[in-house]
Amino acid sequence: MDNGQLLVVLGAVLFALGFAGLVLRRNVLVMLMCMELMLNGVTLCLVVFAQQAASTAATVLVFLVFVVAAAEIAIAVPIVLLLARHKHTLDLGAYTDLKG
Amino acid sequence: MSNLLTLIVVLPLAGFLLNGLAGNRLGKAFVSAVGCGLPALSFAAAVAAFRTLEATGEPIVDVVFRWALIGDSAFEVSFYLDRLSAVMTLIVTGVGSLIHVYSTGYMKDDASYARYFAYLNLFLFFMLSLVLGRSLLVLFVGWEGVGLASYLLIGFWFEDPAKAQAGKKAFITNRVGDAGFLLGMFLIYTAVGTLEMDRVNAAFMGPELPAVSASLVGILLFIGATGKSAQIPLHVWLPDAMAGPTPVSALIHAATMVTAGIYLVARLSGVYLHAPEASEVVAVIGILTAFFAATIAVVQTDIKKVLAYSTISQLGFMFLALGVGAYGVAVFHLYTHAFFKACLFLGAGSVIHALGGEQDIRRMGGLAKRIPVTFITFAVATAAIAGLPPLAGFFSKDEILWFAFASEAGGAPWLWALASLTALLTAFYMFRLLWLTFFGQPRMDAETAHHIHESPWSMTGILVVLAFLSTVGGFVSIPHFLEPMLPLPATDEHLHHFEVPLIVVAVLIGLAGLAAAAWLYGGDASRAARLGARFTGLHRLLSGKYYVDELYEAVLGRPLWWISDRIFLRLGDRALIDGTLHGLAGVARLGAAALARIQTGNLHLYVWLALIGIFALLWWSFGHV
Amino acid sequence: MNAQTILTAMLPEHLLLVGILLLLVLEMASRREREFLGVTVLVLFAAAFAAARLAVADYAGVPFPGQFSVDPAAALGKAVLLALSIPAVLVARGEFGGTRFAILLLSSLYGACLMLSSDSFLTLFLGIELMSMPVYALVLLAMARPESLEGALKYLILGGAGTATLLLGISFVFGATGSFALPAFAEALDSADPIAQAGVVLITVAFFLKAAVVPFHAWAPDAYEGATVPVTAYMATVVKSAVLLAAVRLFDGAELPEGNAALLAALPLASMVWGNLTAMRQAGFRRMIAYSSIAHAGYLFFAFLGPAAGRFEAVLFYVVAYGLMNLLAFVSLPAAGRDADRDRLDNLKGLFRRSPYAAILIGAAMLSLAGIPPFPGFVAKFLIFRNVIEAGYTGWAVAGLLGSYLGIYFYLRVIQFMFMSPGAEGAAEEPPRLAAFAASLCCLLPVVLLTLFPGWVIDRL
Amino acid sequence: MIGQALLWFFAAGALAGGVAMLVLRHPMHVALSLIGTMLSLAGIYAALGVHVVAVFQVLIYVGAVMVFMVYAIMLLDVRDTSFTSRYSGLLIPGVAGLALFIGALVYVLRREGPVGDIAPGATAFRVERFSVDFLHEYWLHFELTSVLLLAAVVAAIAILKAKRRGDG
Amino acid sequence: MSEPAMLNLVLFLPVLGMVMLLLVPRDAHGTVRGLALAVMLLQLALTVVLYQAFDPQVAGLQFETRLPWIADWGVYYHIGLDGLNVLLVLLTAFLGPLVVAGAFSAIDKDVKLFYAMVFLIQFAMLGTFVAQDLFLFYVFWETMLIPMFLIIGIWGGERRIYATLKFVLYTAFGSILMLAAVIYLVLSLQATSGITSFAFTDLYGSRLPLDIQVLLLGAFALSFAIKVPVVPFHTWLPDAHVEAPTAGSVILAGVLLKMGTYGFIKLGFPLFPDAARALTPAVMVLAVVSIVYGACLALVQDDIKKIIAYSSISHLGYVMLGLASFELIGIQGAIIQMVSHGLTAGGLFLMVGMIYERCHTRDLAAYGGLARILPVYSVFFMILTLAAIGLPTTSGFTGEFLVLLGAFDAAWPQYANGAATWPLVLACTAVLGVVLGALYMLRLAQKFLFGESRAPHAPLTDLNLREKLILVAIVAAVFVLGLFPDSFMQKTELAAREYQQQVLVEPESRWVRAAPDGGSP
Repeated sequence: MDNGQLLVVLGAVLFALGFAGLVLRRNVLVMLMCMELMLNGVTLCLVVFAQQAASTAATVLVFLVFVVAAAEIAIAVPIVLLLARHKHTLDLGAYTDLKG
Repeated sequence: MSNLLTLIVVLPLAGFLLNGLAGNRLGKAFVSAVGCGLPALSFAAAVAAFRTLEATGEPIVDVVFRWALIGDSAFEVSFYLDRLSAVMTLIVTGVGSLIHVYSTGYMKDDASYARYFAYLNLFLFFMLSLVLGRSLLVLFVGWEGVGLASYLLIGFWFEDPAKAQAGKKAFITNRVGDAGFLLGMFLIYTAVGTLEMDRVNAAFMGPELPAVSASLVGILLFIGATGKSAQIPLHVWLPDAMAGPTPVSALIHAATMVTAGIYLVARLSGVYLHAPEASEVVAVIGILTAFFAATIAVVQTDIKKVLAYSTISQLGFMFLALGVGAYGVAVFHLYTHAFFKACLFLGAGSVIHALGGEQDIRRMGGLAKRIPVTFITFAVATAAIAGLPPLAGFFSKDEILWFAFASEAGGAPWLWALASLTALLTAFYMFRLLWLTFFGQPRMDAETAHHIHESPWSMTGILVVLAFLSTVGGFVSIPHFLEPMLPLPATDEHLHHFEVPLIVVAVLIGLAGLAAAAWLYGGDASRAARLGARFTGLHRLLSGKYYVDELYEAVLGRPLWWISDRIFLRLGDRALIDGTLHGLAGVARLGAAALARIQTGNLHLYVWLALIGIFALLWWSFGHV
Repeated sequence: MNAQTILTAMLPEHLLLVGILLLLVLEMASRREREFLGVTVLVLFAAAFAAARLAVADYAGVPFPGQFSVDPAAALGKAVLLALSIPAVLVARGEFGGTRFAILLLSSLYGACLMLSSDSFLTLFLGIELMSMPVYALVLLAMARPESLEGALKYLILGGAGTATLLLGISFVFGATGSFALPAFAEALDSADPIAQAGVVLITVAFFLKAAVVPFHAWAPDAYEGATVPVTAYMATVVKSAVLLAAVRLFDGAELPEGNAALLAALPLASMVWGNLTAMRQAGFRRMIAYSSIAHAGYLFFAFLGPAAGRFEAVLFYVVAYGLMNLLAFVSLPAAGRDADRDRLDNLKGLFRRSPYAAILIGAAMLSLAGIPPFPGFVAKFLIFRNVIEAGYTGWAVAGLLGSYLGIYFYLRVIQFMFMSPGAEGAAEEPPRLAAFAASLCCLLPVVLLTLFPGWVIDRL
Repeated sequence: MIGQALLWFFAAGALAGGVAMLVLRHPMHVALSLIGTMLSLAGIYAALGVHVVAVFQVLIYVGAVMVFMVYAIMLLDVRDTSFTSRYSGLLIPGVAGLALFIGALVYVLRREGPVGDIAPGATAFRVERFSVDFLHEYWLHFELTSVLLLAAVVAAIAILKAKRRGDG
Repeated sequence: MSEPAMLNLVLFLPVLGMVMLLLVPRDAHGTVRGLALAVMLLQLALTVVLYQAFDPQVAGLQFETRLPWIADWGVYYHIGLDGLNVLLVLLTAFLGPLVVAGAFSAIDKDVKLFYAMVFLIQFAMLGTFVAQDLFLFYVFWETMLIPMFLIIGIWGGERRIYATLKFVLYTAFGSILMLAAVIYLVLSLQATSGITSFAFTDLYGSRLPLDIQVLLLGAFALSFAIKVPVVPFHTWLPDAHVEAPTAGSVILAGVLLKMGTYGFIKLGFPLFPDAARALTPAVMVLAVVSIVYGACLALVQDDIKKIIAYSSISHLGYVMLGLASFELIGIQGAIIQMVSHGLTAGGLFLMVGMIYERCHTRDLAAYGGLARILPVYSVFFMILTLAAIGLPTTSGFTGEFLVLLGAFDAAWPQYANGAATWPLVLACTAVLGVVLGALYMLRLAQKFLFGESRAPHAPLTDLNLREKLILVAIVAAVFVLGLFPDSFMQKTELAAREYQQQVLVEPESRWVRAAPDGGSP
């Protein structure tokens, strides 16, 4: 298994880990970080492919991903703050008022 | 005038409409005028039509309108008068008018006077369209119509559930017969392509027969006849039909309607001539009915019930005649029977009237001197039905016996023997009736006895007329008159020397019956009681009418109800069909609950679902690359 | 790429941008939160008109080759989206940050428009993000209820996961085909390369997730319930429509290979059943609509089974009919003291006695959503299933129709509440607000048009 | 060779960080391990010679995002159930799902894909080219990102204002 | 006014009525009722004129209108009168005023909405009858559900919600499958002959392979059979009838049920002749089963409305039998029977409604001897009962007689030449159904009119003028149809024969014989 594939697999695995983190971890902040992890995995894949195709576009996309990630956090964290103030906990398991 | 026949039919209808719509407002005088006048008019018209018929000798056809034209098959409403229908028409209108008049007296005090006459006229209308109808369709219209009229009149006093019940029973039983009738009609239509009876006869008489078994047609139609004419197995309704006013019993359930079956068979003689099996069935059913009805009549205690069973029995005689091919004779007996049976019923009515509604002959007796006119007329009619010469019944019954014995179209000694035995029974129970009613000690309570009075002239007059007719009626040889269209069957040459002895036997039979009744019921009728005690089982069986009603109830009524209620309603509709539907709905509801339970509000689960979803899709897509 | 093209081709987007800036100024300048309405509606009208104008003029321009292009279809789609958002704005109350609400709405619409004319995954990705990110915030604008927060969070996290999935898919497709142009997707759809296939699957999943298809739907009910009526309306109609139209552009021209058909049939079918069943036992209007929208996402994705030529027509017509009817229902909802009460189905009981016309409008909307003639919903459904059968997937079509049958009950249930139940006690008789009336009007007129002359409309798609 | 070794090293580090994120209890530790992952990724990028990305990675992620996160964590470091029991109720299904998912992805990628070998340090392109292209071909996206960020800012403001109303 | 325009006017008059109702204030009940009645009467008048103008000698459509509606798909707004629908249109228009007038006193809640809904359903029903385009037909067909749903659901009895939902869900299920079949059919026409059209005339005589035809006919037939209703798809009917307000029952029994049979004769069988011939045994069996089953169930009911409801099942069984006999007489009889049942059942439901307004119960046990208390009422009731039994001189007889004759006529030859015995058996069973009919109807009359007089609410007032007029109209129609059916049947003759040809003779159609491997598009 050569480097390219190795790294792509690594990226995919990181993505999967992040995804799983959303399922496994209770703490909302941790979940947010897991989302970041997913994005990182994706960027790794992108970069590798970009290297291999030697195209700028991929790199641009990576750049966009960074921006988007930043924006998402910028929105997400305040929400979490508010939630924490209302519920006095970061445990996602507590946020189950909407159901059925 | 061309549409004389239409006039005959329509006049009573007009009476029905007038009385039905305006009767209550216009008062009894008007009602009686209309109710009796119009039938009388149509009798006159009938006579006129008869005259023209005799003059021209050609059947009169009167096309009224086309009921339906489908493809190339036309259904017309048209009337047809030949000698046969002429005889019937005269009987119906004549006797009908008489009974109308009688009713004015009998029903004088009834609240629903107008309704009564309306129904009666309605009956006449349907009966006439039955008799005069050219096509089976019109005949069927009348056929069901008289059924309706009889239904309404039997249940005339409908507050009494029993009476209404009797009406319903009559209607339903007739319906059963009608089903057979319909099938026969359809069969004729498919085979011959027309329903007009003269054409049908012609087709069957014609060179090549229609491609259908005449016997099947015959039997199917005969099923209808058994319904209308109260033959085994559909005879059960007629005794109950006595619930109606007595004149109705006289008109509908003795003189006219019940003879519709005989008319039907005679009218379609063309078919039956080629249907030996059917004819045999008719004969056998006829004689059996005659016999069993007579046996039942022997033990009845209700004056009208006795007469009812005797009617059934007499109708049986007529069918016997039809069965052995003596159509004219059957009509002959029909004709005489119309007179004396009407007379008997009306007489009975007069008795009941005199006794203030009492019908049980065990509480009568000794009325001979109190109501002489009724007595005499009743006696005459009794003698007539018993077949004592020279009264009307003698001639017709004698001819029936002769043909039952000698006809080459199915006559047989055993038929004669059984018929004679029945004749004996007839004579016996009729005289028994006469004795118990008019002779011996009065058995009614003093109160009733005190009020006994002879009926008004409007009733007695009619009785006299009918008595007279049943005396002389026999001298009009209907068979000979009908010979041209209803030829009598050939008789076996070798048997001709039996003719005279048979007549003698017949007379003796009549007298024997008289003697037996006189001997048994003379004095205090103690002998009869002893006899009854000797044969209790038999007695119970007879007075139980062979338990046919109970049998039907057990075999048909209850199972039908049970199946409808348990199988169809509870099992089929509720359990199976609706059950399934509700089950499906329940499943949906459960599914909804289950799915909604997945929506726990826990984000972890949501993400997990997504994770699994992605994996599943990926995995699936590998399968399809 | 001369300025001329850029100006004309992107006119709707530019107008939206102008609107955003105006509102920013407003936000800074004034304290009162009411003026936003006029400006927003004006901008939306302008943008919608511009888009429609482009569509009618059969304008086609390529301001940014390989990234962004405008063709009549795209313009028409934009026009529809912008027009659909107008009623949603009209019923928006000032009770939550009016101006900010408007800005977010406009920027979300900006993203939607971007999706519709994107030529490369880059643009598409940005469009999707730009469309959904403001909605996360919009959901919790009604902070009167803490549930809104929860809904927003759920939406955000699942949406984020969706974005990541989309990106992974994009990167796989890129890896397989070496290009970010949208046609690469169609290419990957046919290629036997597992990576390409995986990319296709992942991208599809992302679209499923944004359109709330089972099993990626779970965010929808909570988010819809958490949001306020106008926002729910916006999500249920505009966002979903934008995603579907973008999907059409994504699949553009690509006939589904036999194998992949089930990919787009199985899960949509599942979501029809799932959504319709679950909707039966909802007590809240928004939540019920959420489930119904899940089911409708199913119908919409069925359109992709059909021949490529008919997809756009089918989806667009469906989106119009469905969106209009949803909005009609939302704008006719009786007002109530608290936004939460307004949501309760019990609040609809005996509505006919209180305000008959609202009841009749909602009833019509329900019947149309149920796909019962003569309402446009039926024609839309007919069109979709016709295409499916035409493509030879009769079995799927029958299954789908049966799935849609499951839905009839709960729509009728709403009507039953409004017409056949005794009125809810203490339900206030209040005069309809002008804006709401205007909103219902600008839903009603097109609905009538669609009902009476569907043919006329279809000709123009 | 050195590069190869570095590549392996960083890859291992990234993976370790990723795994650590799922197992560590304290959010702060999670954050640190995430930072570790990011840095090692940046290392990989650098090793691959995509310095631009490496720089962005360090600046935007580690420099901005993670700092923000760490702030948040420190701001509301509530020791609650999510701290005492770190895993959700879906531990087993989650892990199973993870395994399956990874399995599927690896199954995809282990096939002879289009991904050719790439030597560490291979110079795909340098900053100049990137910037040139970015500003020539992709300035649309440049603009769009600005709109995006604007929207994000407004959203954040809106949320905070909404909070005020929610409290009041 | 040109006649096509007139047909359109008749069709859209109810819509006009609805619009006018909008202008009337909500609680001006008198005005609303007057307006409704006026519109209905006007419609009846126009329809009679149309009927007179309908030329029995002309085969095919008359007063035809054909305008593009959804041109892309070949959908047209295409309406017209032909022999099959002309009588039913007349019937619908005839019952309209009676329904409206009958509801004057019964409906006092949401009067405006009620009459609007009556108008709407009138519109939908007429539309279904006159539509000549499959799409249009389907639209009208489904539109009928909505007003009926509301009529039963708003003004019905205690279990109205259950009943109305049952009704709608039952019917909708059939229609869903029919929709699939419609699409498939049209597309296969497109595939085999390149024509995209929903016109009946184009779609008639499909030549798809038999198995596909059977499936498609099955889908259509299910939907129709539910409407008819044919056993075992009938359980919605009793509930719907019992819970519906009088007007609802009258519309339901009078016209709505005819939709099913009309669907069979106008669409089901002619569209798929091969399948029709193949499935005839099944259809006849179901028909006879319905006759007997319905009769038996009517026999054991104690709710007057239920008795009449089940009797409807039985009577429509005769219609199905006639249609499936493919004998001219049987077909004609079936058409007459449809109208006749509309009159008798409608009339009986009206009468039940009248007594219900007075006594507020439909329990048979609560009544007796009404003939003494309400003589006039009883006379009318008796007449309608007898008409339902099919007594000669009433419309019921005309229908039943011809149907049975037709069935027998079709069956006998097969039996005679030894081809098949079952048709004869079925025909005979159907004839026996006549007896059952008498059984349950007379039981009803028995308990209801005769016996010692008792009623929940003494003293009762007999019929008032309005009610008398309504009933006189119905009874008159019953007798006219019973005594002089000829003119009516002349109008339908050609169409009936055409239908017969379509099914029995290899059709002249636009269809290219599809490939044996299946005409799947």
